[in-house]
Amino acid sequence: MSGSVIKVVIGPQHPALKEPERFILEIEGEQVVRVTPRIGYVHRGIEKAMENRTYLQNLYLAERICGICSHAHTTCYAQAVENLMNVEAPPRAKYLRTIIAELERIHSHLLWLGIVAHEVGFDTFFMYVWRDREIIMDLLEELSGNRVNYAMNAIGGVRRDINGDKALKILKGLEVIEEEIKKYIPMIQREQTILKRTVGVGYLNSVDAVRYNVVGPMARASGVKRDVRRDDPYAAYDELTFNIVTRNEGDCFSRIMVRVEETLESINIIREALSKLPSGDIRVKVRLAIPPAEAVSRVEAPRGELIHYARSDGSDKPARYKVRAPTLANLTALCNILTGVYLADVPVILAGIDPCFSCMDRMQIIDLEKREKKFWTLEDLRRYAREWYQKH
Amino acid sequence: MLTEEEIITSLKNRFGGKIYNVVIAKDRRVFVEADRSIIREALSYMKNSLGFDHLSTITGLDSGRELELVYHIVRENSLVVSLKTKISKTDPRIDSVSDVYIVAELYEREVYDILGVKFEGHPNLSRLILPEDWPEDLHPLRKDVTLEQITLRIDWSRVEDK
Amino acid sequence: MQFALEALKNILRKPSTQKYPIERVGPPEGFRGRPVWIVEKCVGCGLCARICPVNAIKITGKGREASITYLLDRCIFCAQCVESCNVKAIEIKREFEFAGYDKSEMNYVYDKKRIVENKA
Amino acid sequence: MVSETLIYLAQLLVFPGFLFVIILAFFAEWAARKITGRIQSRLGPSYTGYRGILQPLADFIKLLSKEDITPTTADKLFFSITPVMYFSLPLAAFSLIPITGEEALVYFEGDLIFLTFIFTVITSLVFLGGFSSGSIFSIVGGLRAATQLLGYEIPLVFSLLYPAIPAGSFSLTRIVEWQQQNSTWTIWAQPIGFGILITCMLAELELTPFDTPEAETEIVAGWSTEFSGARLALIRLGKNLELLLASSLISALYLGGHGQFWILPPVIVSLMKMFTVFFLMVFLKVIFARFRIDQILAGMWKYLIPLAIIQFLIVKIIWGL
Repeated sequence: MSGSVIKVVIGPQHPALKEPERFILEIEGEQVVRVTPRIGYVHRGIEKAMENRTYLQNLYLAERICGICSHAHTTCYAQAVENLMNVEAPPRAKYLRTIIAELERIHSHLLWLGIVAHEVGFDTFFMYVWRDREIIMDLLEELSGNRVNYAMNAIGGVRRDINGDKALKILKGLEVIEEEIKKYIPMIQREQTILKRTVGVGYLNSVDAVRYNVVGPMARASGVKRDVRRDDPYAAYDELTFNIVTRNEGDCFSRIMVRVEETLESINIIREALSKLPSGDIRVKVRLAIPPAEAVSRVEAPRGELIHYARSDGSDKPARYKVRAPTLANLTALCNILTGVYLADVPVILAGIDPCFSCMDRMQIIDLEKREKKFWTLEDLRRYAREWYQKH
Repeated sequence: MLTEEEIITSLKNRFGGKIYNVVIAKDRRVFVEADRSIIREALSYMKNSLGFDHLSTITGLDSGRELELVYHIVRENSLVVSLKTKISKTDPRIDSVSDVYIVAELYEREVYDILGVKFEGHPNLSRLILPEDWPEDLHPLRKDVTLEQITLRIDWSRVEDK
Repeated sequence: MQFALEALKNILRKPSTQKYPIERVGPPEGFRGRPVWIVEKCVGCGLCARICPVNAIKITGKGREASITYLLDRCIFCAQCVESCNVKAIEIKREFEFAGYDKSEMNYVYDKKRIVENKA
Repeated sequence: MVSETLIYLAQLLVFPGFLFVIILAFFAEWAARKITGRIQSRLGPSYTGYRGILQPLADFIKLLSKEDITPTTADKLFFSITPVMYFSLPLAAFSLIPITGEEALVYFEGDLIFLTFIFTVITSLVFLGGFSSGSIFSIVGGLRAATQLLGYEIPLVFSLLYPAIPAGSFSLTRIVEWQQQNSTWTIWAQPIGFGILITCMLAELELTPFDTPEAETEIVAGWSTEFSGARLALIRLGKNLELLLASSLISALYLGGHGQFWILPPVIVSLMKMFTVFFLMVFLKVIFARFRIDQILAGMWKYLIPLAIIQFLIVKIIWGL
């Protein structure tokens, strides 16, 4: 049958992928028989860059690993550095971190819901969801000063407080969002065109989900009850009560439903956190003198388990900083699911894991700052490059 | 529910002197060092007998004189054991664990890319994140590789002057 | 057909987008825009230049005579400089429309002798 | 004699001929975009002219000024012919439809069959255009259009021809006349046929939920991926013309065409009906997600063809016996 196999290359530039990454699909007719991923197109060398920056500067670099889950990355980074120094963030700061993290989860899940609607060709629903997501974005802007890179975390706490006025605004915004989501749930469950495209598509059973070490909503949609927030609590999650949404079908539809129901759960978490918000300082003053140590920090990012590993050697820069984003963990399982499906289902399944490729790739970076000259023109760059090539 | 201490005891019982430098940093965070010869065995023992069914990631790092690999494995999504091992810098070789944890295949390719560690028995040890035309012997995360060496890999002479 | 009613409702609803350059909503209170140096307060310690994660701040000269160059095109608007400044000489503005044609026009110089902020 | 020819020429070229139809197509595009925008809680085009009414024209002119690229792998001849044909076929077909009154510009016994034929040719053009582009996305798009044709072709032809049975003529002008003489609309007797026709037209026009030939997230822009510049401008205009042609055809066949209504002149009546159908199709396009190609084929054969046969039996019982 090898004669009838066509290689279809999805990416690095393809409308189904919102970020550049390449998947080589070998198809027979309309069915996929083999998938080879080629990642690294948005590889920015963040891990190497982190070794060349101070701990304080790295906080902002960690924020820029991912635009969607920037708070998850900084929380993870701040926790790792706090562990290295053996300090604890004050309780109010932990609650504030939780609130921002949950707002971010809502915004990320809604973003994803819009994208999955777009993948099945339902642009109207995509517009509705993204319109409602604006409420959360505006809230985040109001609370932190920026829509995407919140810069809310500091080492040893958070940078901004939520006072009564802002808390009221959050509650008001959440009410609107909750009403909208509750309105959409029955619509999604009954709209035939959505069901046709997602039910039974991209099936992953719970045994395989464990075997492929799948994380996040993807694992929970396959009936694996894993959530770092409950199993390995950080921030204020050990003091809050919440359900872990799981479903057993393991297809794209259950991934939609898990994420939609998780947004409702997040709304409840924020309400509870706001009502329990303890008083006190929002950050502890720390001296960034870090003893040689190592730390592992885990956070449940919107896409799943995020793990950071830090090692310090006593200097003001980390000796090694490792980031593993949830998408990379789900990649093996993704390629496995893609084998045997229809070509038309590929975008939906790809979107189903909520891929975030920028998170996944890190590393080399163009860094001219160590040079003496302050401003480089294009001409300087060219000259530099020519000299460099002659030398080597 | 096994505690941190119980896990270390059972590891020590099984592998004896090849497990050392045990640190319990805080709740649910354990750092253990193991000899490189038993890594594969230790991981498969921990997966099959102690219930560490989740490999979070493999960190590769250059600690100056030698390379280090850190396997972060998780039990019941809560207890993280970081199993460290040292390998020589001149001839970095270690057994692949991709048959124990399937996802290790990807993580090992990443480590191979950035540090040049050869995983023996890996089904497809090829580039994962670096470009295809990247020099074979330039491993960006090694400490002796400077930023200058990995910067500006654009051939400007091919770009026409305007 | 689940969305038919919702679609009809939305025809009558006010659209949620705007004709941007004609109608515009300002950013909220506390928005992190461009940092501005208050030259009277600045003591020229150079802390802001040292901690800046992206090296967007250059300082030449010493003490009260120091001249600060702020590179807008490098800035990531993290406001760490505002937080770190010991004499509160940096303020954050709510400006956000910075698009331009030339990078070299995006540098701001804060100098005692000229007092006011200048585009370099 | 000379003046008659001149008048006929003016009718053909200006009103209700080509110029009028092209202006109508631009207006229709604006209306569709505006309505889609409002449904999706957006403003839609709003900067060019009054509420952005000139936006489609501006887009057209902009595309004309863009670089025209022919891929090296493309078949030059078919690649150039397809856009022109795609634009001119529906434009020419418009002269068969009685918009202004009594009679169409051109009519003959059997012009309905000719119209049916034009719709099929347009789909073949899509296939040809996709195949001659030489890009993998275009080829898949073209193939999908052809595959889809297998599904909707039969019910489409059935539902197009049913109104001819009571009228006893295959001429569109006669069918409209028959509806007026009996002061009725075909839709009352044949609602199933109307439903089938709307569904099949959505598929023919590649609108959601049947837009697999140009499914953006799967195959970029489908069969028209490689077209650019003036060719793309023609294709876009051709698409709007086809959409308008379909709506005016449906309104003529099922809604009584230009039939007298109150004191409104026939041209206004037919335009109103045409735009009603047009908005119905735009609305349907907006509220659905996309089906998969195999689901479309299965659905067409499982549901639409049996329904079409049922409608045929009903028509036969009323008029045939």
